[in-house]
Amino acid sequence: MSLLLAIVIGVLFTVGLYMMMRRSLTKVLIGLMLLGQAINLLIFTAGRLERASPPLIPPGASELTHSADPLPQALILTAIVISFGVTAFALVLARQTYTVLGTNDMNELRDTDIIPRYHPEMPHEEEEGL
Amino acid sequence: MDLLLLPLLISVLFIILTLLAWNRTRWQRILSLAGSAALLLAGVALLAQVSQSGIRSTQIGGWPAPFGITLVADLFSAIMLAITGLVGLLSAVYALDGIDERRVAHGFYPLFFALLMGVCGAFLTGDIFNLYVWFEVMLMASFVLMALGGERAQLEGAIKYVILNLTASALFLSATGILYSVAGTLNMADLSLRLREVSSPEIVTTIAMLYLVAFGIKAAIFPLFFWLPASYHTPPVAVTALFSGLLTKVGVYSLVRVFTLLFLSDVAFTHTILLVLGGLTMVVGVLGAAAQYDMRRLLSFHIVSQIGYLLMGLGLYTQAGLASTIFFMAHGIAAKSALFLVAGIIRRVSGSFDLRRIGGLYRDQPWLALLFLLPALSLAGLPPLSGFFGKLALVRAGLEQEQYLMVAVSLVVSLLTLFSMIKIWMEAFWKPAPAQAPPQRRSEGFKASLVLPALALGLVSILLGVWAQAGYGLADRAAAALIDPALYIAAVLGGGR
Amino acid sequence: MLREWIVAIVMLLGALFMLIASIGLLRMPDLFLRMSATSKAATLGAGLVMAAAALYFSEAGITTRVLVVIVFLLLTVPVAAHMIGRAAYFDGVPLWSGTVVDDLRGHYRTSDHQLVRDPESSPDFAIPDGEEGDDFLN
Amino acid sequence: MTVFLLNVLLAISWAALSGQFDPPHLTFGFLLGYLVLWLTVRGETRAYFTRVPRVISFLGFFLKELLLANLNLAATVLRRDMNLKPGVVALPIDLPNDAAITLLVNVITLTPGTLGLDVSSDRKVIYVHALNVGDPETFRQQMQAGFVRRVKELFA
Amino acid sequence: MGSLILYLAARYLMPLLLLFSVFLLIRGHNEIGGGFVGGLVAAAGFILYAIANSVSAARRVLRAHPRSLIAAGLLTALLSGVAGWLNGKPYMAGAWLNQPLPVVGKMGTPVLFDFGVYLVVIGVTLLIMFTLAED
Amino acid sequence: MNVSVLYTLALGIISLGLILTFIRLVRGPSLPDRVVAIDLAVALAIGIIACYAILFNQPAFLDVAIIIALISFLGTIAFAYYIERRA
Amino acid sequence: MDFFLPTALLLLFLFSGFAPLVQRAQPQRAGLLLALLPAGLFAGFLSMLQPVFSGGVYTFRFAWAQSLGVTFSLYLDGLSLLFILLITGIGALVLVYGGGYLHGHSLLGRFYGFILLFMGAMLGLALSDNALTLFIFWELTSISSFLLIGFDHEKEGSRAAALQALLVTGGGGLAMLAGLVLLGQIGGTYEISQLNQRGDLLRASPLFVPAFLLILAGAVTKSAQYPFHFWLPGAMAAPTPVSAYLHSATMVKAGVYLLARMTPALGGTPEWQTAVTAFGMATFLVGALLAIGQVDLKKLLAYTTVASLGSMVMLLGWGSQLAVKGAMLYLLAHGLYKGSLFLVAGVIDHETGCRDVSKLGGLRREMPRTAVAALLAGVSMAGLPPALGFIAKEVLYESTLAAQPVAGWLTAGALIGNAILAAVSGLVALKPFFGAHGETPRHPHTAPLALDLPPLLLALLGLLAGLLPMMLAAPLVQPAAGAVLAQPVTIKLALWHGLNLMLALSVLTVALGAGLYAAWRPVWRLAARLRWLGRFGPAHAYQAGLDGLRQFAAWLTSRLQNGYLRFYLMTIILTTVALAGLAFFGNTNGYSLRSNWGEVNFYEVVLAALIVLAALIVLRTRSRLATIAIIGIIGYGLALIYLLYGAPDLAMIQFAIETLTVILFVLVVYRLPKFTRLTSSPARLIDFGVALSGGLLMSLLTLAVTARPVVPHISDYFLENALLLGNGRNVVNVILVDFRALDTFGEITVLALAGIGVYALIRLTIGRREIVVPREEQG
Ligand code: NA
Ligand code: NA
Repeated sequence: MSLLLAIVIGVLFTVGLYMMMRRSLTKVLIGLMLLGQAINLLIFTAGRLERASPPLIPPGASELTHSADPLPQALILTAIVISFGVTAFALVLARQTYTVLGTNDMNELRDTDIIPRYHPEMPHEEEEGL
Repeated sequence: MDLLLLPLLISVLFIILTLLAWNRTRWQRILSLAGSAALLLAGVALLAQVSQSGIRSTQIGGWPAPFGITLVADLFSAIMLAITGLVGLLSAVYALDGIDERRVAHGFYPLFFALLMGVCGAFLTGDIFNLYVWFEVMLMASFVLMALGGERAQLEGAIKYVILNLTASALFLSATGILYSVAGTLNMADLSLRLREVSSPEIVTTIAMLYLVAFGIKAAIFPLFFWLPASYHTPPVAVTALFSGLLTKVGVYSLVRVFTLLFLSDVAFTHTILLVLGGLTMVVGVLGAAAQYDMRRLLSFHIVSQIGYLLMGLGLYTQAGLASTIFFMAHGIAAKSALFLVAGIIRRVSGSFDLRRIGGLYRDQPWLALLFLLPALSLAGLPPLSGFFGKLALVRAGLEQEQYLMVAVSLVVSLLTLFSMIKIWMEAFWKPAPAQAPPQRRSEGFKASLVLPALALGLVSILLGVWAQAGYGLADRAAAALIDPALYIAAVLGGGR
Repeated sequence: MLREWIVAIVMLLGALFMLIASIGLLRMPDLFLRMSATSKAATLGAGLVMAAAALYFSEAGITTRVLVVIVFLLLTVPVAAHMIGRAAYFDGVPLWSGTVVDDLRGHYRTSDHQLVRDPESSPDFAIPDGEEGDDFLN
Repeated sequence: MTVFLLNVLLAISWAALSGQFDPPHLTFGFLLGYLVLWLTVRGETRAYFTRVPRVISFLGFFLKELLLANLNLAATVLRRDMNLKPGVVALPIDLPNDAAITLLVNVITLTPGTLGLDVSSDRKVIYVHALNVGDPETFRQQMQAGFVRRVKELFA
Repeated sequence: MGSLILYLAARYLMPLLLLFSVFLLIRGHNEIGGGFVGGLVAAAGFILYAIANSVSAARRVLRAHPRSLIAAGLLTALLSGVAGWLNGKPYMAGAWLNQPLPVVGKMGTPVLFDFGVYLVVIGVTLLIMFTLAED
Repeated sequence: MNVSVLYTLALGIISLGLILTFIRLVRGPSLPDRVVAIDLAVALAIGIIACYAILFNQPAFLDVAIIIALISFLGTIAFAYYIERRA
Repeated sequence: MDFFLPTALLLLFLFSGFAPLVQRAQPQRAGLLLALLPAGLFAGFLSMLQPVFSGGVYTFRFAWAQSLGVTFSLYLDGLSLLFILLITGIGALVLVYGGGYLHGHSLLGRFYGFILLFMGAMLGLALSDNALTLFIFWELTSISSFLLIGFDHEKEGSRAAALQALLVTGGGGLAMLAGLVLLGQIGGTYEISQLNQRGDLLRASPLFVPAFLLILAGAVTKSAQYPFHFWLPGAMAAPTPVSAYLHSATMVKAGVYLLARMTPALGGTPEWQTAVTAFGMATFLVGALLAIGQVDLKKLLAYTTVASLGSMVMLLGWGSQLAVKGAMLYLLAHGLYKGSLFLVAGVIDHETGCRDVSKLGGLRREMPRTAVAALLAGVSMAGLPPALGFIAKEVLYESTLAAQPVAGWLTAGALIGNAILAAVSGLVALKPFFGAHGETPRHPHTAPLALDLPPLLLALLGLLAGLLPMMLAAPLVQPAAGAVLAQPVTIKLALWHGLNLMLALSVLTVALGAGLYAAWRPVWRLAARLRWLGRFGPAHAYQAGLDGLRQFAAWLTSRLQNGYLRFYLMTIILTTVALAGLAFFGNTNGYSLRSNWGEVNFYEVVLAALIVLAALIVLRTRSRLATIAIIGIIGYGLALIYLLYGAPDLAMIQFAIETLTVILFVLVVYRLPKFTRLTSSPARLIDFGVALSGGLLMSLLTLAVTARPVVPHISDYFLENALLLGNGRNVVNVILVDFRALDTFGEITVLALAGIGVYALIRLTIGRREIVVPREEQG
C-alpha cells in the first residue's frame, strides 16, 4: 500500500507545487492547501501503515500492545488544525489584496521587490503608523 | 516553579490580558510594557541561572524524556532569550508612539506577545515537532503583524511573505515526519543519539538538507531569502525592528541547533554547504543593499548579508566559529534593530525613507547623526564597537580553519557594508536637502519613546565593544556547550521528572 | 451466525441502492432528475447500511448513534435538495428538454428571492430574526 | 409545554447516545437539553409529539413509500430508455404550521419520483418536481390524496 | 436568506449539533472525539443558524463575543496546567479526581484543557465566519 | 463461503458507485450538478465507513459517519448559497 | 605601568566630546583653550625624552578582550615618542590655527571635536603595543579623517573625496587586519614588542609572506603609496589645517610608522626589501612627477607629500642602519616643513581666496610674517642648508649610494625626485610672495596672528633643528632609529661633512630644481598636455570600479529580487531537490527502493486512484468553485484513507476541517476574480517539470523510509500508559491533551491568531485610504 500512497503523495506534491507557481493568487492558495494534504499523507505513510487498528484502548484492557502508531496521528491532527488557521488567514489576505490592490495576478504584485523609480516632483509617501 | 516556563507563561498571560482589554488601548499599552519587561527579567534570570549552574531542562507535564516534551535552556538558548526580552521591551517602548491607535485597537498587542511567545518557545523547546509548533505561532503572529493595517504595500509584501514562509513550514513538517519515521523519536537529545545508529547515513543527510532549506528560508539565506527584502520594509518600523531582531534569528538558531546536535553524520558535506551558502548570502545581501535607496529596503538586505556571517561561523564548525556566530548574532540584533528604529525617526523628521528625497540632517540634527552613526559603524564592523569584535572573532576562526577564501569574502563584504552605511550617511545627513523636501519636523521624531530604544541599542553595541571579553567569553562558553552535544543530551535524558 | 447473514443482506441491499443512486446521478438528463434520484437512494442506502451496523453490534449506544445518523439524513437530505434545486433555478440551470410543465417559472421575485404568486407584489414574508440586508453573506 | 417535551426527548437521546439509561445520564441529558434549548429555541413551537400513535403509523407509511420509491427509481434508472415526463407542479396547500410544511416538503422529496422544491412565501403553495407528470391536474389530486392529507391529519 | 424550509430545518438541527458537540467533547478522552471536533461541530451549528437566519441572530444566540470565547479558552488551557504546581508536580502534570463523576466519567485537568481547546475552536471559527459574512 | 466476503462485496459495490459519482463530479456540467455529486459521494462515504466498521469490527468508526452526516450538509448549503447569490 | 599614557588618550577622547560645548561657551578663544591640552601633553611626553633616549620604555597593560587576543597594552619607545611629539605638537598649533582659519564657521565646534578625536586615535596608534589595538586606532584615524575631509559636506566633491579616502584606507586596513591576525596566529601573540623578538619564528612559517603582504597593503594604502596614492590629493578637499595635520604631518605617516614598528618582525627578508623599496621608489617618482603641472598650492603640496612618503618608505624598505636613520630624520624634517607650508597655503587661501600659484605673486608686502614662514619652510623642503631638510637629504643620498646592487637606480630616482621637490618648493614658497601682484578674488592683507604663528613656529623649528642637529634632531631621531633597528644606535648629524659625493648630489639637485623652477611655465604647459595619461591612472580605475560595483549590484539585485513569486518558488524547489538529491544519490551506494506492497484491497486502490484523478483534474479546471469542490473530494478521500488505516480521530477532524475550509473558500472566493489562463504553454511546461521534480523527491523519500526496518518508537510508551497514567482510552486524545499538551497549546494559539488576523484584516484597511484619525483625537 505504501507504494500506492507514495504515488499519491508524489502526485499531490506535484500538483500542489505546480498550482503554487500559477499567477492567479487563488490558484496559489489552492496549491498551498494541496501541499498541506500531501504532507499530512506523507507523515501518515512514513509513520508506517496499520490497517484498521485504531489506538483506542478497548474496555477491559489496560493498555494497547498492537495498534497504529498514535503519534503521527497526533502530529497530523495538530498540523491540520494549524494549516486550517493559516489557510483561513491566507484566504482573507488574498481577498483583501484583491479588494485593495485590484488584482490577484502575482505578476502584478512586484512593487515591493523592484527598486522604485525616483521622480523629484513625486509627492512624499504618507503611510500610517511609523 | 521553573524559570524555563516563565517566558511562555508570561507571554500567554499577556496575550489573554490584552485580548480582554481589546477596546481599552491605553490599558493595552501599559500591559505591553509590563509584559515585555517581565519577559526581559525572566530571560535575564534564566541566563544568570544557566551560566551559573549549567544547562537547565524540564519535562512538561512531568512526562519523562524522550516521551514528553522537554524544555531545555543551554547557554545559547538563554542568551537568545535574554536578547529577545530586550528587543521585545524596546520595541514595546518604541511602539508607544510608533504604532497608531487603530492598529492597537485591532489586536496589535496580542499579536506582539504571541510573536514573543513563539520566539521564546522556539529557543526553549527540546522537541523537534514542538519547535515546528512554535515556528507556526511565531509565523502566524508575524503574518498578521506584517499585514495589520492593510496598507497597499503591506498587503503585497505580506502575500509573498506568507506564501514563501508557508513553503518553508511545509518542508519543515515533511522533514520532521520523515525524521520520526527514521528515528522513532522527536526529542532532540534522543534524536542526537539515535541518528548516530541509523544504518544508512545518506537518508539522514538527505533529511538534513530538507531542514537546511526549511530553516534556510526562515533565516533568509541565499538563494532562499527573497521573502525578506520583499516584505520587511512594508510594516511600521516598530514591527520591522522586532522582526529584524528576532525572526531570521530563530531560523539561524534552529540551523545551529540541528547542525550541532542532530546532523553530524557527514560534516564534511553538510557544513561545507553551509559555508558556501554563507559566503554567497553575505555577498548577494550586501550587493542588494548597495542597490537600494529606501533605508528600510537597504537595511533589509543587510539583514540577509549578516545572516551570511552567522552561517559562516556555523559552517566552520569549531568552538571559535560558533562563538563568533553567537556573538555576531547578539551584535547584529542590536545594531540592525537600532538602525531600523533610527530610520523610523529619520522618516518622521525628514518625511521620507527614500535617500533621494531627504538630506541636510547633519547640520541641523547632530544628535540624530550620532544616533545613526553608532549602530551604522558597528554594523560595518568598525572598532571599538561590537561589530568589530564579531568580525575579528570570525576572521580568527576562519583563519584557524584555513578558510582563506571565506575570510577574504567576509572582509570584502564588511567593506561594502561600510560603503552602504556611508551611503545613508552621505545622502541623509551630509547632502543638502533636496529643494522639494518638506521642512524638518524635529518634534515628530524626537519623542523619548522613539529615541530611547534606539539609543539603548546603540549603547548595547558600545558596551559589547567595551566589555567584549564578557560578551565573547559568554558566547565562547555557549559555543563550548554546542560543540559537545554530550552535555545537552545528559541534561535532557539524564534529567526529567 | 444468522444475524451476520441478515446483516450482510441488509448491507448489500443498502449498497445496491447507493449504486442505483449513482447510476441515476450519471444517467439522468437534468439536475432536478438527478437530485430526485440521489436524494432517495442515498438516504435509504446509507440508512440501510447503518442499520446493518446497528444490527451487527446491537449495542444501545451504537444503535442510537445509527438512529441519529438516519434522522439526520432524513432531515438534511431533502433540505439540501431543496436548497440546491432552488439555487440552480436562480442560476438558470436548464430543465431537460422533455420537461412537460414548469409552474415555478416567473414566481421568484428577483429583488429579494422571495417565492410569490405574482413577483410584482410586495414582500409578505420575512424571517423573524433577519433584519433587512442583514444576511449571512453581505 | 412542547419545549418541555422537546427537552425530555433531548434528555433521552443523550442517554441513548451514551448508551446508559441511568438517572445521572438522564438528568445530565435533561440539563444539557435545557441549556441547548434555552440557547436556541425562540418563539412559538406547536405541539406535534402529542399524537404519538399517528406519528408511528405515519412513519410506517413513510418507510413503505420510501422503499417503493427506491424500487421504482431502480426500475427507471436501469431501463435503457427511462421514459421520463418530468415537470415542476404548483401544489396548493393549507397546513396549520411551518413544521407541517417542512415535514411535507421533506417527505415529498423522499418519496416516489417527486422532489419538493420550494414553498411560496405565503405558505399557500408548494412547488414539486416530479419524474412523471402525466397530466398536472391528476398529479395534483394524487398528491393531495396522498401525503398532504396524511400530514394534515398528523397535525390536526 | 429567504428559504423558509432551511429556516425551519435549522431550528431543529442546531440543538442537535450543539448536543452532539458536547457529547464529542466529554467522551473524547476515551472514545474518538475531543475538543477540536466538538468545537467544530458546535461552530457548525451556529454557522448553520447564521445561514438560515442571519449573523446578527446567530450572534444573539451565541451571546458572548467570539473573541471573549477565545480568551476564555486560552485562559482555561493556561490554568488547567497550574494544577500541576498546586500538588507539587511540574506544570501541566495532570491532576485527577479519584472518584469518576457521573456521566462525564474520570475528571482531570487534561479534560479541562480539552475544554479550553473546545472554546478556542468555537471562538475562532465563529470569529472568522461571522467577520467574513458581515463584511 | 464466508460472510465477510459479502461485506467486502458491499464495499465493492459502493466503490463502484463512487466511481460513477466521480464521473458526474467531473462532467458537471453545472456547479449544482457537481454539488449533488459531492452530496452523494458523502452518502457513499458513510456507507463505506459503516461497511468498514463491520468488516473490521470497529464500532468507533461509526462516530466518524455521524460527523460526516452532521457537517457535510453545511458544505452543501454553503455551495447552494453561493450559487444562488451568484445568480 | 605608566598611567600617563592612558590618561593622555582618555583626556583627548573626552575633550573631543566636550569641544563643541567649549566652542559654544568661548566662541572667541575655544581653539586656544583646547590647544592647551595637546600642548600640555606635548610637554608631558617631552619630559620622557631623557629616559627614552637612554633606552627606557614606558608601558601600560589593561585586559580588554583577551580571548580574542585584544589587550589594551601601550608601549612607548623612541619611535612612538618621535611620532607622538609631532602629533601633539603640530596638533596644538593646528587647533590654534583652525580657530582663526574657520573663525565664525557654524560647525567649528565639531571641527575641534574631530581634530581631538583624530589626535587621540593617532596617539593611540603610536602607543599601541597590541597589534589589534593598533588596528582599532588605525581605523579610528580613518573615520576621523573621513569626517574631516567631508567637513564641507554640502560640496559634492568633499563627500566623494571623503568616501574615496575611507574606502581606500579602509580596504587596506581590512587586509592588514587579516595579516595581523595571521601574524598573531603564527607568532602566538599579538603584542608587537614580543612579535618583534620572534622574527625568526615568523619568517620560518609558510604563512609569513601572505601575512607580510597583507600588512603591507594596509601600510601602503594609508601612506598613499603608488598606486594607492590618489586619495591623498583628493583629500585636499578638507580644510587646510586638516590637510596640514592629517594629510601631511601625521596620519599619512601611519603606514610609515607601521613599517618601521614591525621592521624587526617583518623586515630583513628579500620579500620585504624588494616590495617595500619598490613601492617607495615608485611612489617617490610618481608623486614628484605628478606634482609637475599642478598649480593649486594644496595639490602641489599633496603630490610632494606623496613623494616624500615614498622616499621614507623606500628607506625603510632598504632597511640598512643608515637608511632607517635617514627615514626617521626625513620624517621629522618633512613633518615640520610640510606642515608649515600647508598652513601657509591656508593663510594665502584665507586672505586672497586664491590658491593658484600662476595667479599669485608679490604677497610679501601685505603678509610679511607669512612670507618668512614660507621661506624658512621652503628652504628646508628644497633641501638647502642650513635647514633640517638639507641634512635629511644628505643622509638619504648616503644610504642610496650604499644600497648595492641597486645604488645607481635608487640614487638616480632620488635625484630626480628631490630636484622636482626643490622646484616645487620654489613655487610654493617664493612665487606667491615675490614678483608682480596677480589679481586675486580678495584683496590680500596681513593675516591674524593665530594664522601666522603656527607656520612660523614650525618653520623656525625646522631651521633650528638644522642649525643645531645634535641638540634638537638627534635626541629624537636616535632612539627612534634604535627602536626600528631593535638595537642601540648612535647618529652624528651635521650640516657639513666635507666635500663628498652626497654634497655633489645636493648641489646637482638644487641646480636641477632651480632650473626647473626657472622654466616652470613651459614645463607645466607640457605636463598639462599630458593630462590624458591620467585616464590610465589608478584614480580612474577606482572610479570605474565604484561605478561598476554600483551597476553590478543593481543588475544582480534586479535579476534576483525580481518580484516574481513563480521564480522564488522555483528557486526554492530546485534548491531543495538539488541538495536533497545530492545528499541522497550523491553519496549513496546504490540505495535499494524495494517497496512493500503489502496486500492492497481494491477499494483502497479505487480510493487512491480517485484522489490522483481529482488532483490531476485540478491541474486543468477553469472554474474556481469546481476546483474547490474537487479539493473537497480529495480531502474526503484522504480522510477515508486515514480511517482505513486506523486513524478515526484524524478522519473526523479531516472531514470537519475540509468542510469548513470549503465554506470558507466559498465565502471568500466569490469576491475573487475568475480563473484565466495567464502563463504561456512552454512556461507552464517548465513549471510542471519543476513541480514534478519536487513530487518525485517526496515519493522517493516516502518509499525510502517505508522500506526501512521499523525502529522502536516512543509511541509504545503512550500505548502502554495512556490509560494507566493518562486516564484515557483514546491514546491520540491523551497525547493531544496530556503527553504533548504543549503542542496543542501552541496550536490553539495559532488558531486564535488566525482569528484575530482575519478580523483585523477585514476591519482595518488603511490601504483603502480612509480618513486618518491622529492619535490625539482618540480616547
Ligand atoms: Na536580522
Ligand atoms: Na529578521
